[in-house]
Amino acid sequence: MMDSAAVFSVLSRCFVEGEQAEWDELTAPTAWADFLGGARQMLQDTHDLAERAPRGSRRISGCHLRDVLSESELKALAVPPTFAAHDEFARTHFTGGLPYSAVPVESLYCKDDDRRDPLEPNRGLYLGKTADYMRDLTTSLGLSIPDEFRACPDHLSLELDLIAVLLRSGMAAQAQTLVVERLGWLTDYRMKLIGLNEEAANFYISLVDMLVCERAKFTEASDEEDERPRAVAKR
Amino acid sequence: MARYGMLIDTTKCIGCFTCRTACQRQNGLLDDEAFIRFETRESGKYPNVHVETVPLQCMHCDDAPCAQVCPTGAAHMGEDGIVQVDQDRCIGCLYCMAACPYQVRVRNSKTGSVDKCRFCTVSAYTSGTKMCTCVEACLTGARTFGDLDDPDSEISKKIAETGAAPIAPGLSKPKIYYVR
Amino acid sequence: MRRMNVRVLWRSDEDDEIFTIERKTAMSEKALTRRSFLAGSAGAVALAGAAGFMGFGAWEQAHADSRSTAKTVTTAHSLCGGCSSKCGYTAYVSDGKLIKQLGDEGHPYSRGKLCARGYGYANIAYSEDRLTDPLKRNAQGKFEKIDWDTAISEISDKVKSIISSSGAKALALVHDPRPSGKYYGPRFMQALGSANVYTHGAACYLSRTSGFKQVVGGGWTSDVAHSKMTMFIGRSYADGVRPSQVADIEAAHANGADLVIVDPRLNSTALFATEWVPIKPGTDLALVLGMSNELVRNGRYDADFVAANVEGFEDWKKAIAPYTAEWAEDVCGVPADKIASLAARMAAAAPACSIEPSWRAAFGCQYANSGETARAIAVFNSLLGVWNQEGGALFLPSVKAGALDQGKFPNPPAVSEKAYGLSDLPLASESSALSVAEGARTGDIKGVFFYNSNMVAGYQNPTYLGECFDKLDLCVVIDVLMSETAQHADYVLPECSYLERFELPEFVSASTPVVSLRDQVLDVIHPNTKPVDEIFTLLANACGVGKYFDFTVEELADAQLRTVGLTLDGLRASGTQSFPEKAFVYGTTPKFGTSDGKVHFTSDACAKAGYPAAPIWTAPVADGGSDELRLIGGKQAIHCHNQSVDVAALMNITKDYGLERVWLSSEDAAARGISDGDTVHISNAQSDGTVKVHVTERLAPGCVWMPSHYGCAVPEQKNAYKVGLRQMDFVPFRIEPGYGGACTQEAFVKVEKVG
Amino acid sequence: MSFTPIWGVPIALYLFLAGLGGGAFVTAYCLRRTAPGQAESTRRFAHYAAFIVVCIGLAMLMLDAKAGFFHPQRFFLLLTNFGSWMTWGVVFLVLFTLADFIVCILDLTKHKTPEWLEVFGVIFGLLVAVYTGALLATPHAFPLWNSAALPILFLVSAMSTGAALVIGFAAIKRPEEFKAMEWVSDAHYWLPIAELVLVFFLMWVTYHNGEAGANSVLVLMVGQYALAFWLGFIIIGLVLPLIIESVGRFGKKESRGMTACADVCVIIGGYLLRWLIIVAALPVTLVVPAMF
Repeated sequence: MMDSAAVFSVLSRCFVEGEQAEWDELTAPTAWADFLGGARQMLQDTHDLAERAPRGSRRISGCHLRDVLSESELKALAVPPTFAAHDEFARTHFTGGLPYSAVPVESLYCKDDDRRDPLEPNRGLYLGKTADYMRDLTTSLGLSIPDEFRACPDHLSLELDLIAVLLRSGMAAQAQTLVVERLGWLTDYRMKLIGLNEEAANFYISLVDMLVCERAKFTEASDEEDERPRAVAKR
Repeated sequence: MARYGMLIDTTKCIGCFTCRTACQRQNGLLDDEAFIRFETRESGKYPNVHVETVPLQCMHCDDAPCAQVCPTGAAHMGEDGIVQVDQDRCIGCLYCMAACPYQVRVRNSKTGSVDKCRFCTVSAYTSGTKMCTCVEACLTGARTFGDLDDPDSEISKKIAETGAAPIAPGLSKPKIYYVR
Repeated sequence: MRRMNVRVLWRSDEDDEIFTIERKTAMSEKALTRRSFLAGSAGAVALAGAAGFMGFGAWEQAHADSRSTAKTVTTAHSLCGGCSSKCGYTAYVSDGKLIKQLGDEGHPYSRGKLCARGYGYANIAYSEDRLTDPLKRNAQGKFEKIDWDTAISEISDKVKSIISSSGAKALALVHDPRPSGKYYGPRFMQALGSANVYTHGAACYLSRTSGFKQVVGGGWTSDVAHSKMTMFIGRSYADGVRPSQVADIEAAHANGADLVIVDPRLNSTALFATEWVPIKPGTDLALVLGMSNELVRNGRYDADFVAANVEGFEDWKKAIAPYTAEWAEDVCGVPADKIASLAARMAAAAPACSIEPSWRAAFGCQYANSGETARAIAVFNSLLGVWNQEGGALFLPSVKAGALDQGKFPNPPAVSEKAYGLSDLPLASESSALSVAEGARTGDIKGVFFYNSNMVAGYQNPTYLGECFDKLDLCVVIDVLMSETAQHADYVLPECSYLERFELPEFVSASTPVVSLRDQVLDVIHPNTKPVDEIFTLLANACGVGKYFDFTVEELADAQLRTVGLTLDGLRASGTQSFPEKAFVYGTTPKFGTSDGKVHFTSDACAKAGYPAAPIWTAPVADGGSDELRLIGGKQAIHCHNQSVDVAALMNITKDYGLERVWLSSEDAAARGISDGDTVHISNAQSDGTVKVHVTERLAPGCVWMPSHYGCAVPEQKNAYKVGLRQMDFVPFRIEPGYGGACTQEAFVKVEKVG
Repeated sequence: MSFTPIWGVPIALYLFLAGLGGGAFVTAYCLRRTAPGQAESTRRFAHYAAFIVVCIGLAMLMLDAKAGFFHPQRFFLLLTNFGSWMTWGVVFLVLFTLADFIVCILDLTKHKTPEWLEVFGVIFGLLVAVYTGALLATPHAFPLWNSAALPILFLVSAMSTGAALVIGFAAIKRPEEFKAMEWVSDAHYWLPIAELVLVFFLMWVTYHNGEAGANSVLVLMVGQYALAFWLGFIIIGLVLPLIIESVGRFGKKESRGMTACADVCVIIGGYLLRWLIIVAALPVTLVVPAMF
């Protein structure tokens, strides 16, 4: 059974064009079943992402895959696309400039940020504030943005990858902060994927729904007690 | 204490919108956020037609109607006679937009707060650093900026020379004078 | 299955010895899930890094504070990409974002100012709609991303197969010249052995320049600032904005110059004009003939100049005898006494006067008589002996880079034949891109490269052009955004925006000629986009002609500059360098660019091409029904054709002020029961559409004016899609005989109120 | 160049509901005076309705003030500039809602509300109703708003809609108490007439108050909003209730159903009045904006 970090790593591989070997390895029947198991377990996990349940952690309503995803999405999730199908989808939708482009980059979708930064170009433009944030955050953590993501440090794959890295480095509370703060735009992106009205998109929509559901678990929690994640980290 | 104002010579305004985009670049504004609006007036009958384009922006009125009605004190008369809007106090009730006789305040589509021309060119005027403000970017030099209290300033002399007057009488005490 | 778990014992900093115990498991896929984009195979953050974490709120606060303190601001001299003027300016960049732009004083076109497009268009760099990867049209006709190597190799294979099957003459390049593009594109074609290089001229200036070439050898620049009188036929300095021209006309107005606008529409330059002469569209030739007739009849022309420099004066004089002011009045609608007065005032102001050469407006490519109109205008100016006189019409000097060392920069062998289709256009000063469309339709042309050119949308009728290019074996488009032309392409290669590329030095003709530089302002944003020099170098290498491209663009630039006594670093520092020794001097009678250095009032070439030897009346071809209006177009100061319409900062101005509305004269509107702000239906055999209308006194009856930027049919350009109508949709395909112009205003439309 | 109104439905609803709440509370007090002890449940309903309605209005205001919506703490800054009607409006609203809340609690716990508390509530109810008009009347950029008639018109409309709400409730739910409400019904009969006069007066004055004023009136009477103005506001909002009331009063049979229906029309008319005044107003600008 995969733990949360691995689940996020697998998810981060699904929103970018990859190599055949790697994709086949990911979607091999055993590995994929392992991933689904890990994902289901993560979603139902009623504790914070932090491995060690902090004292007196409240019951958070876990959500089950069944009540989150529609029938067609569940079916799409069960059988991951072949590499050819994924490659085709990535090469038509994860590239910019086309009517059916659906580039998963937060700057293009981030909705209202509450304060206007005088120098920040407007929504719908690359390298928005969230891109600057991800760039500064990765460098301050001693990590580096690969060159092919130069235009989009806030690409969904990088955000998910960073969450996985933080989980693996025992920084679960920070990972949770990222899930809450950096995945808010996925509802907007989900509408974009649905707008493609393509059968192949269901797989990616179901992955996005999984993330939205995971985030929803923490947003209700974190709304009540704003200080919680930082409290854990300070320990 | 200076009292800054501006003179706009509409006989030189060709309606090319350069001031609007230069202001957006200089102040990092949103694409749909324009601190300058334009009114075009056609008069006369074909073929004797007279065309006039009038740029309008915050007049930084001495008796700022916007500051009078702003409940949170966000819109207030700052130093040197420049009306400012404190973005951290504004709740976006838009009352100042209703009060402004010249309709030159805009609501920021992202934050919901209201903003307007900030006479940002004052720092170019005082410090001499070149900026792409409406005054400096205008292709025909239709704008003159300066201290109205200083009789020797270029703007004071020009106002005296041309008899420039506010765009419409009796609405408020604006600090932008028009030559038409 | 053992759960792989990472246990962290987090101790206080003093004794932080235990960090990570990680259970190694045999399963390779576990290793895969450990590998990360960010942290490489380690898959984790080093302990030291852990403290660096900061939530978005905290970062924003820290970021905002750091933003207010003086951030590192870099500056670079570059050339604006807003239109083809390429004004020199200085860009101020902080944290990868353009925060300020100031025109360079030394540049002859900007003179310290930029226009609205200069500031607004710069946002294209971050646009969501930009192409980010090379694209190939797949079997289902949809575009999909491919990597550069595959794209270049597949394109070069097609090129080689076309060359082997039908020769290099079956290849063509259409480009809108930019500093690097106008070197690398043509050089690539010449290296392949093809002479088929075309610019956007056919839809811009071709008829005008060709007409001038027949009479005085080429175009000129009117010395408006020092003129006593200048006549603008269709050209509007306040709509097709170039900062230096706006400054000149303002200076002329201040000096009390007599500035006359001849235009069916009272354009934005009305502000500086002393008089508006509304005219029936397509009949400017008649006005010029009427005025010329007045000059000759009253003997008010510079007889000495004519005697010394003009060939064929007598034949011309006989030929224009019947074209009196009265005749002209019936044709162009300008009263005879007005024509007489204009001629008299011009004569009185001579030689400090001229008819402005215009650019696209009125006779660049608009009508079937544009070439002849250009000839008549050149003749009129010659009559008044204004050439190189102060306030008259100047042939300004320019400087060219010298020959380069053939070892390092070997020139490909010259190609003997002429560009495809040029032989059918004997009077054209350069090849007409419309020949490419004909060639594609007939199959003579099999492969076309488009660089920085949206031919399908703007050069002539989009539907017709689209059908022609669908027949091509290979269609490659190199651009920053998807465009109507790219929709017909097999391959789309993404170029980085003008802010992200270094381009070759641009030699600019002016009273004191200069050379200016487009230096790189921003780092390349999308890693998979390349500047034009790299693209054509890749293509050349793949097509086996790499030896003509074995240098970097900086090396080439430096070499070019050294031939004129400058260096790249020197020009980078100053942005613009002038050549005072080559400055223009008034009064020197120019050596005309005609075959014999003389001014030709009559032209054998024109006679051979079926036109009258002397430029007398030739009517426009299109004719409309009783209730139809001629469709004329024009520019607006905030757009550059259809290049800038997807930039939100500029398109919002259009939406705020309804600039996409068509103009209708109050007389025509009343006749159709249309009032200001109504929605009207515009239709003819080619196309139809609805748009809002602006009823105005600023337009002569008998025509409807449509701004020529709108009607974008490319869904990718979200801001521009479906805003307004496109003039070219209504124009039937036609090539101006002999000259090659696109006849963009030979169309009539019906205008009806909707609902 | 057409003009897009500054405010929209949320603020129109806010002004209408604030007035409605004030009016209902005042009607409740009038019942206390004119029909002591005979309409207690109607009075209770009026208090609860007033509270709910004003709260909805406040929610609308908070929703529309987007920058405040993002930073709720900024709403406390509203009490900074006492030169602004909006600051006073907040004061009146807070005090009125407080008073109404206490009265509701007393009603719920079956206590007798002291008269001074109700009078306190009535005063601030009236002030809330007048403030909504004064808020618009202060800025002189919009001739349609900038007239003395507006605050009074909004006050009358508030009382009329408030009374209509209470009477309508009684007519349907409390027939026996409805009979005891003679005075209030009579007063309610004259309010729409007063409104008609005031509207006519406002239109007349604004029409002669500069181009923008004339255009605002024309936009209302013959332009874009003509249908909403004549059919919605004048006929349904004012004339129809008058006819029904007159038939009921001077005719033979007094049917409660008809009265309730008239009251609903008055309420609709009240909302349309606020909405029309907000969206139809055109600013004083240089160039006459396109009229239709």
